[in-house]
Amino acid sequence: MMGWRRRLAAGALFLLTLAATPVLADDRALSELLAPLCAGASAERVAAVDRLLDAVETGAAEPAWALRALEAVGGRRLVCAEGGVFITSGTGVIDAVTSAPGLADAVKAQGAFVDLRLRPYLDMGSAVLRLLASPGGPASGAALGELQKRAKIVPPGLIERAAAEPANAALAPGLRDVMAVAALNDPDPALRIAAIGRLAEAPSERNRTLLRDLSGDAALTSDPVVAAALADGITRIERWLTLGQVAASVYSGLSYASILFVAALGLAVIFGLMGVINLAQGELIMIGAYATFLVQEALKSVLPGLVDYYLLLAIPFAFAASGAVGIAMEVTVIRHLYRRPLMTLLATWAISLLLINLVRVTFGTQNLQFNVPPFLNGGTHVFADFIVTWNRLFAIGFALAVLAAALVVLRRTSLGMYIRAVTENRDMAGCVGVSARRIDLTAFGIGSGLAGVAGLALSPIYTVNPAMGVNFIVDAFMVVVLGGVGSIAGTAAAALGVGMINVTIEPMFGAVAAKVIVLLLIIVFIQFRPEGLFAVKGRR
Amino acid sequence: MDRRDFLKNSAALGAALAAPAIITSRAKAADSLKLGCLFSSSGTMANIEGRMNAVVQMAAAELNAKGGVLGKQVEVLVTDPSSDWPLYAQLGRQLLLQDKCSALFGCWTSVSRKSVLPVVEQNNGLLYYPLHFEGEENSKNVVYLNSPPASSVLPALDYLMGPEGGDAKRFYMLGSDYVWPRTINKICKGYWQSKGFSESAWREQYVPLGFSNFQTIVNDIRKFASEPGGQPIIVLTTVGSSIPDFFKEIINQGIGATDIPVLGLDVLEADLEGLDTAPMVGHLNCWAYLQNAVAPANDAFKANWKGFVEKSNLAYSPTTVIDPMVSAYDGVHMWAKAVEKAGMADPDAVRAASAGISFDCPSGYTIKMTGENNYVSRGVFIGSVNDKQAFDILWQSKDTPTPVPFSPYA
Amino acid sequence: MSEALLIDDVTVAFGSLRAVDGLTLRIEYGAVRAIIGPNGAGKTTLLDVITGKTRATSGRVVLDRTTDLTRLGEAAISLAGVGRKFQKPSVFEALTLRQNLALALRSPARGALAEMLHRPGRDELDRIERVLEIIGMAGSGEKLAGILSHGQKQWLEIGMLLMREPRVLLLDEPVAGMSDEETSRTVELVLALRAPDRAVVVIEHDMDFVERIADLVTVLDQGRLLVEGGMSAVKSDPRVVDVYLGR
Amino acid sequence: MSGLDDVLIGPRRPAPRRGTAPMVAAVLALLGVGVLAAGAGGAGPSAYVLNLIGQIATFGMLAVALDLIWGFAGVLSLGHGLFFAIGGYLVAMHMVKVTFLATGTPPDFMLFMGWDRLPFYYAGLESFAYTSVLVVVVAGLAAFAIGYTAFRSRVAGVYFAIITQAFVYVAMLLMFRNDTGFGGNNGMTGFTEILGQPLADRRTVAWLSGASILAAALTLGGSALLTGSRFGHMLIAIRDDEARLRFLGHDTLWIKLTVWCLSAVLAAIAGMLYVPQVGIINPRVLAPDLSIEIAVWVAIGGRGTLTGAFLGAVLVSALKFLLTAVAPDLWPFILSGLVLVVVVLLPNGLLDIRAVLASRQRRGTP
Repeated sequence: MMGWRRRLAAGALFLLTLAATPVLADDRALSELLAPLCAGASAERVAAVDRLLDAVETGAAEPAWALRALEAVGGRRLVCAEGGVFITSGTGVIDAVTSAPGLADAVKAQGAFVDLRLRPYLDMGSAVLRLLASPGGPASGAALGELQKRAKIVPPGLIERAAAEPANAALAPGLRDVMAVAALNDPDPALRIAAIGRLAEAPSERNRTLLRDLSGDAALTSDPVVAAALADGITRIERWLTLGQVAASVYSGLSYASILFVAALGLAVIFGLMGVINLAQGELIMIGAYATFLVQEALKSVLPGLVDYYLLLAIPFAFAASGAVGIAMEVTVIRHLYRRPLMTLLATWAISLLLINLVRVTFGTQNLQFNVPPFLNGGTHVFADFIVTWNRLFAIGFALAVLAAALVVLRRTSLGMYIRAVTENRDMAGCVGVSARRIDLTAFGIGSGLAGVAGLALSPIYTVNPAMGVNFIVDAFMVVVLGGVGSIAGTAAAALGVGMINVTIEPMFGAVAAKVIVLLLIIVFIQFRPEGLFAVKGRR
Repeated sequence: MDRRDFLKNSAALGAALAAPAIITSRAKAADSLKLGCLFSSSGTMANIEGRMNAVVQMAAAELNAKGGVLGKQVEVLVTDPSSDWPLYAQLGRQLLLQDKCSALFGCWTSVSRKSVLPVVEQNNGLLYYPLHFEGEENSKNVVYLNSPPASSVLPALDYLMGPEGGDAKRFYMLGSDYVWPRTINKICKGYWQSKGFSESAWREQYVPLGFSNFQTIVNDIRKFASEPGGQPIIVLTTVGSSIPDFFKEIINQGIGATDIPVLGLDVLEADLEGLDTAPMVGHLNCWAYLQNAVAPANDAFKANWKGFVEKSNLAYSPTTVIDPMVSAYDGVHMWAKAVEKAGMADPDAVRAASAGISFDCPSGYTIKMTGENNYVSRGVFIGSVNDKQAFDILWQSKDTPTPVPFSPYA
Repeated sequence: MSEALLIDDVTVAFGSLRAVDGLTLRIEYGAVRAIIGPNGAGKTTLLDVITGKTRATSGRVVLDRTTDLTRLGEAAISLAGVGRKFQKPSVFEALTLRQNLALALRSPARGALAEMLHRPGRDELDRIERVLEIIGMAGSGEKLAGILSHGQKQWLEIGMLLMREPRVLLLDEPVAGMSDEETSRTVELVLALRAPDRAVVVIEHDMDFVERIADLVTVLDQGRLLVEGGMSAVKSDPRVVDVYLGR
Repeated sequence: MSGLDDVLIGPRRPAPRRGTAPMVAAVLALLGVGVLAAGAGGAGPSAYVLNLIGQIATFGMLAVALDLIWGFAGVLSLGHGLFFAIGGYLVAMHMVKVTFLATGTPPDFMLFMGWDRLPFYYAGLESFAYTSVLVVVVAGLAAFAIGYTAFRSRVAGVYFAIITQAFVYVAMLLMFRNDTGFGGNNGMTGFTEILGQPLADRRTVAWLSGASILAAALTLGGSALLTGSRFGHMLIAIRDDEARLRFLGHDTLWIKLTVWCLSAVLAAIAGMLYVPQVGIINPRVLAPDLSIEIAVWVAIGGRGTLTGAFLGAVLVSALKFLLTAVAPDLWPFILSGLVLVVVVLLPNGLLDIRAVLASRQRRGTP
């Protein structure tokens, strides 16, 4: 805390002398500002960052110029050569101070390593300078997030200037929170209570720890008013935190449920409606993920502009790829085995072995690189440490869409009716003119296609390699059997149930126990209700 | 049951039971020194372990180019234990007894080493084990090419607990549930106790092999991190596909190296293949070799590997080079030197001759074996993830610290 | 002739559908009763209830005025003396005729070990021969059931029931899919089954067959008793004509 | 359930021709005695080959055990790895305790868990006889628990197969935990002796191999007797039409439970013979796909024909040992190809190719 007070005094003094004419320091002084950033022990480089920020605060240096320098240090592109300080970039070299093109051979040199002590200061400096250099710019949200994390080391003067910028109006409340952290130790109790109140409005684990540290400090809590404000602030935060924790577990339960549902849906169609036990369902999911990868690669080379939307563009391809493999499976092997469910089990196991090794031989075994589209990257802070990550939200939304589509196809369309007819009574359906063969093919194609689409939905979350399908198959079967064979809604309900139970048990007993307990619960449930939750009515 | 049926049945049965005999008559090449490889190219370990066969073949090719060993060509026999631990033992037995290999290069996970250990000990074979591991073992039939925890975990912990590394005070240990992570964590706890930390300073969590849904665990880590008591770090000992899955989750939940640094003890350049490492910059690992090690021997090795992969168009990335590959490469050359020195390839002679053997490893260090145990002294690098799916060298040891097989903190 | 089976106000409901609706019926020893009715009249469901395959929603089924069958499991009901021939002939196709019949023999619940070491006694072999005689397949004891014709399988199944010396014999469409010659052969078989201590109940659509074997005919419609009497009376009854024959 | 019509064995076909099993059992017994003699006398094939034959014989016994319950009673279990592992783990615990008591060096899991003595459930395991009894009892009880709950609520066919897969998967997850005292993911290894005989010594290898072959012969012969008896007919009756048998007054639940527990015990004994020969046991043996491979052996060999199941196991596992050494990349393709050919073209497995070809001519279409 001492570092901050000392700097405040120095800044104020400096301002007094130059109050009248904010003049830009000359090039030599600027170069001296940057030189210590090039190399040396991280302690000196941290001090150098402080000095650079002070220079900006006093108007001696331009925010944009300082920002470029700090980002260069972070990317190891700031290099000190005999001619001065240079910034290298992929294309060439420029003088860090005058931006004039510099010596060509400096391009190869790499700036000094940035260790974990220096990096926070660089990140904080870049964040606050970005708010000054381009107020209200695209990256200002992320910059605010960074400043909230670094509240203790942010120079208050710059924060006030950033908050004062009209373009940063949207970020003002957040910036004032950051200032509140600084004000916590303000001698004037009124300011301190206001700061405490402000922190209590933004409940997070970090703010609670800040307040708890304060309540430990006897000098502050001697004043009853402050002590009361502190206690009240902490309780309010804790109430929000528990709420946030509940929301977080419901959200992760929902996201795990959507993963289970999407993986199990194809199986619900194939096993549920067709009675075909498909142990290769996991591999159809893998093929969908590989198809998505191929679409991404194709877009990269053909239409780089659209590469960010590869997930949406790849839906038909993933559906078609897995659907085609599914139909090929059905025509060559499954067709002979409709009357022999146990042999289908062994046949599909052999096919899954075949698919894994075919992909292994062609694509190799390394994990595929998906560059996750920007709108799926990271997450957003909802309230009290409850973070919604975009890729899981995409999976949840995707699962709901696929559920709706499947229900519509099966309940509302004639194809759906035929499929259910063939399932109910294969011979009777044949008698009334429904060509069972054609329906088998289409249903199998749809079931496999759904698995392909599941692969697409799972690619942002799971790593994609030939053997990725293996960890879905047992869970998917359990969800289908629990949900009631042949009922899509049952599969959805079962996935939701398993997802929620899994998430509540995991923190208590750990990941392994959660999986074991859930499986045992399902096995016991099946004993008493073999037909599952949503048993299809009628005599079996 | 007339006579014809009886003859037909017993003939079929005899042929079937005789099958094992025929499978062992593999082509006996001319008089050559045979090296057996026990690295899986299928199953869960396929991605990272498969490329080890290729690097042993490359090293053997280098030896053969220089006239072989003791004038004989070196032949490499590759098998595929397909990540199935009993199969490691079975194929190890096959390579030793049937194919009469002079030495075995194999195993990645500790469990595969533990299953081959009884085979080499019962049949007096020699296994060169290229991975850094939990130590607590010193069999005369195994050459430990890589470092035990004293020189592969503690240096990195010291760095992170020191001022440079952000003086970490609290530790979240997350590992796959098997012997390597459990032993490493046990040693770390002993070490922290010796430094005066109390029990409340750490938390231990294990996940099954191949675990992939880290959402709840990262929530738990964020809660642990924001509790008071000083800078938290994560000691990550998960393996295989759990590594990229874990990093994907912490990136999505907005945790960077400046918030909670991750010391990934099994994280290799190969694990970063499928990831955009920009948000991961700053996380750490600790190996005896890093791809960016600055040494002429390293540039030569990388060029050799690129050429070898392209020449035999293997499915592995020609530019990614990882510590275990270099350790296996060193192992083949040190074995060759020991055989030359001993004048014969018999395991006991090679073990005796190994004392004092040294080799300038692509890592830039001269690694050597002392007579007192079967360990090879290796250099130590602490790497920090950069945005080009590799590691910048953050710190490296001055010379090769002597290996400590049995840790005082276990 | 005392009462073999009392079906006392039995109802079987699948959801809203009442397959059997408050039915009361008395089956007498020593007689062959035929039960006829349109499809879905509840004939097979009634058999299911008697043999324990389906649980009655309400009502009782009393055997010999003593045991309430709705309390017992399928195996116990069979041991109590109720034999049933299924609609679809179900014999053990992978076993020989003699083995099929041996399995049907009423064996006290012996332990598995006893079953393993069991050697058929003299009386068991004689009884098998006698039943083979009755169902007209004396010579083919060693043949596999799988190669029998449809009609022969029906007879074998009836033979298996005979091994159990059942007090109540329920035959579900015994002549379905049979040639005329086989049908008349079955008529002789069913008439030969009549015995003072046994009640035979036959469910059949073949009116000609029913006329030749039935002492008494019961007509069911939508799970309720429509009419009961001799074949000639039933045939001419307007209600039956309207419900069954006419529609 | 017509959509899920549970016709379990494909086109109706005659019962297996009597008597191939006893004949093969006799030949096997001869081979077993021969191996024992080779071991004692010092002549004959190398220790490696004897060991290999012994391991394959245990696989054969395991396949026959599965064929009893699947081929004859029509109940497919994809979890027989669980019973095989029960036998394996108990004999491993016995050998680990004997080594620990003899040499004083504790097994790995005691080191890293920091225990100074073996957990309570190791009590008494130093005696081989007690261990053998425990194998039978534990396997029997486990089978009874799974079987009784499933058969009582009439869970059958595909559902039962999936539940057994779930059980073996759950057992694997539990055994992966390191604090269970069964060695966690590393499992247990480093056994030095069995019944006082050093495992590395060729005589012991031959003795174990011979014992495995004799056990397989006994299983095959015993199963032949069993399936030939009235009890065997009951099994076939259950397989073909369980409802019919139930309506003939037989309580099919207890018949299925008996053969299910017997099959589990035989599988456990096979596991008990396998582990000393392979030298390691760990949760990989509980992997779901290894349990499926057992069913693949039986399907390839020929379901419902005891010798078929035995030969299927011998051929496929010999092929696996051969190919993972010689042509590692090819093995998965060959295995999947073999299964597909058998399942689609030869529903009754390799054994009676002749019968299938002959019947095909008669019926004209496949």
